[in-house]
Amino acid sequence: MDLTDDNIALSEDEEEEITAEVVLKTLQSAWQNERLAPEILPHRNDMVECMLGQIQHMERNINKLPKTDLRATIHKMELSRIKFIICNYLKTRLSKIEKYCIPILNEERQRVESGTNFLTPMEYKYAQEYLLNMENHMKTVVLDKMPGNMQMFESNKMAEHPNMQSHVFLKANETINGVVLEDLAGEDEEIDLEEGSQHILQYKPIADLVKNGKVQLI
Amino acid sequence: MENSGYLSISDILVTNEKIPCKFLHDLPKMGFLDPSASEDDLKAGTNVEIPLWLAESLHSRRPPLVAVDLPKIYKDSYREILNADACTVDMHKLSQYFYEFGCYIAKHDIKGEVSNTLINTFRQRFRMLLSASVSTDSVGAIQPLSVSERLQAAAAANTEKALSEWLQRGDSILTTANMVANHRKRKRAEMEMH
Amino acid sequence: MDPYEVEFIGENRIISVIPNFSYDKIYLICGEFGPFRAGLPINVPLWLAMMLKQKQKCRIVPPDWMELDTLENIKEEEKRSRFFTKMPNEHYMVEAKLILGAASEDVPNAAEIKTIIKDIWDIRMSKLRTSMDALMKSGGGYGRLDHLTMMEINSAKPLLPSAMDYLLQIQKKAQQRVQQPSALNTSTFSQSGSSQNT
Amino acid sequence: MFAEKVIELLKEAERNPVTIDPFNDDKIRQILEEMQTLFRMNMNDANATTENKSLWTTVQVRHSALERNKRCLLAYLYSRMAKIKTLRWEFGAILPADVRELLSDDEYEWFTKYSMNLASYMRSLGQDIGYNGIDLTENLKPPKSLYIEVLCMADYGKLELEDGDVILLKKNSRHFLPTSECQTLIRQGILKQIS
Repeated sequence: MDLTDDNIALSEDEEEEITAEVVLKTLQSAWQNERLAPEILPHRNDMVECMLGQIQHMERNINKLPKTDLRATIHKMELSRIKFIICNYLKTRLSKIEKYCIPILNEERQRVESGTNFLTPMEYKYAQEYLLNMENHMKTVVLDKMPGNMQMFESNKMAEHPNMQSHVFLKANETINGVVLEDLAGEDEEIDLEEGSQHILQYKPIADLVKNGKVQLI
Repeated sequence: MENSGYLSISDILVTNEKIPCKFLHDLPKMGFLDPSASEDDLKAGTNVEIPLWLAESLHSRRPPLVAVDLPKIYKDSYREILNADACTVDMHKLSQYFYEFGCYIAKHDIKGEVSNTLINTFRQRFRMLLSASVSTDSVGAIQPLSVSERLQAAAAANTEKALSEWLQRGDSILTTANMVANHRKRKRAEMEMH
Repeated sequence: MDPYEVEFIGENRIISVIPNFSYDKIYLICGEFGPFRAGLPINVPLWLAMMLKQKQKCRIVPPDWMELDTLENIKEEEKRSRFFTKMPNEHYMVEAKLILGAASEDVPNAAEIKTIIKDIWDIRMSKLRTSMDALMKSGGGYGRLDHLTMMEINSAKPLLPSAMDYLLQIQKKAQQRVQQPSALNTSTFSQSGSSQNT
Repeated sequence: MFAEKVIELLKEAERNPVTIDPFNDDKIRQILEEMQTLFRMNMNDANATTENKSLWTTVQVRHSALERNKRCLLAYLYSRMAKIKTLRWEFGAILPADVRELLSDDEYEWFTKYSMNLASYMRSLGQDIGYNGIDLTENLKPPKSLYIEVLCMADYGKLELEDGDVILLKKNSRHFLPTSECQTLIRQGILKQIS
């Protein structure tokens, strides 16, 4: 019995169809990167929704099987593995959105205009609401009770930024030449990342390589 | 130090450390800043230790209101000890915020010697963090660490513990959430006291 | 990451089992497996193998490398080399722990194999600590770590990356003034006791 | 010295990183009063600077102290907000009475708003394809088995399982339950997994 929709069209204007297996792999790597990158990465809501659809479809079919059927247990186990990835992925994003909400919202406003948003519309809404609640709370409890010239909620000062210079481990998915490592003494060093090689280095010079899938954080 | 942001409590505590300053101008009604003086006004030329945040703010005025001196732990004699063998130094006694405080201080040290000492000290003492992570017994055997060193060693020890548990045990079991468990514990303790 | 999360990732590896039941192909999201024929080996993800084993539905076929001579060689090589040698696979420790934990009866010489894998692990972990110290001493800005497995890399977190971050921050903050001789009136700073060190 | 009370407040908050202490209303009020006093002194002295120029520096010093107090108070609130968020993720939307009373009324209101924002985000997940949302406080650990054995730590009452079965959770009773349906109770300390 085939419980999966084998081929899924990701979006209508996209001719190319990809298999559930590929979607799962993509999602898993997005999850891993999100967990290990200091900044918030562009969302992969397409992958999440696609997997949720698969889960739903599969759950309906499992219910048709006898409860103790071995296949039903196997499918359930796989689904709970996928649910773990999805929950952990979304939760990781939420905690970054909360922590860095001020700079994320500032940057996201511009990205929304150019259609290159990193957050899903619901995440964006969540971030705005979160910041608003934080501001109101601080105002009510202390700021409003301070002398007049101290009452401002200074979001520039309050902003916490991800440390883009934090060091991360990565594996190169393909060979990349000429990654420039910044050196404080001013002698920048250039290194090549050969396919399959592993490194520890600053996130900043490889941030784009994470986003376009050329390296995997490990 | 990773988080020296506006809302960081650890940065607030670092900037609360005292630093020797010499006042360059009279400050009316600020006599209380010098505990040894009894006058209302603080006179130019007074030497007094004040918190770093205040010193930074006074020093950034145009013209500066204070001249900042290096705290003694960043001076010659201490630097020599640290540069010789940083691992023998008791950071708990020397300064809880040796590196973080030092970074603020170093900004003012034009020769860059403080900065070199901080870097060398951290590099040398990294092996203490390494060994502190391997076994909890060795934490007692090494010289006391600064706050940030302690946090790093504790995080490394957690990794080590999780890993050895993983190696020894079968499946991970689900457990009570951390804050829930701690609040229960505290509640029990409170009930026993009443 | 938690070691169990690394294990979770490692559980996607494919290994071979011999089922004691027969079934048609099963179409999972991560791929199709089967048909299952009692007594015939078949490839499945590690998590599925563990599940079948738990339900006593299969025997595990030990991976090629889980064998004494091979492991002896790996161990010798690891001892001899200054660098990390390439392990049989990226999740060797996860495979070893799960298979030897749940199905040691399926692995010939399981006890010896357990010991020798643990030896290899210990050699590599102590090498890792030495390299971490060396990396910090030599500069602490960049390191190459080929052939380290994910579980091993995970064991260096957060200490190594956070120490490197820390060092960079000290360098950046503490050298601020040095790099850009200041517009400030530095003469207001007493340089009493300036040292001979350079 | 300026801004000393507020440091005591922050040290107090740092002492217990894994639990939350009662909101220190009293000390907050004292610090706000200190700020008002500094501000009043500054107003007076600012008016007198025409006669005495050096008073201007005194005003600036007090201004720094005001800024410092402000920063510290906000940091105190912020560190508590982080803990209150954890309460939401670990206890759920309803706090036990003894934990609830550690929060000030304003903080409880913030907790409620945080909780509602989170709930509406979680409800929205998968809505386009017919889901009723996803509870992100579940599935916290990589799954190992579909069923686990648990020991009940408190008299909880009835629990209805997805398949319609109803079980009675009594203190010290043991059960074999689907992992997905008892994770939350384990997190809340009502059930304990027996390995």
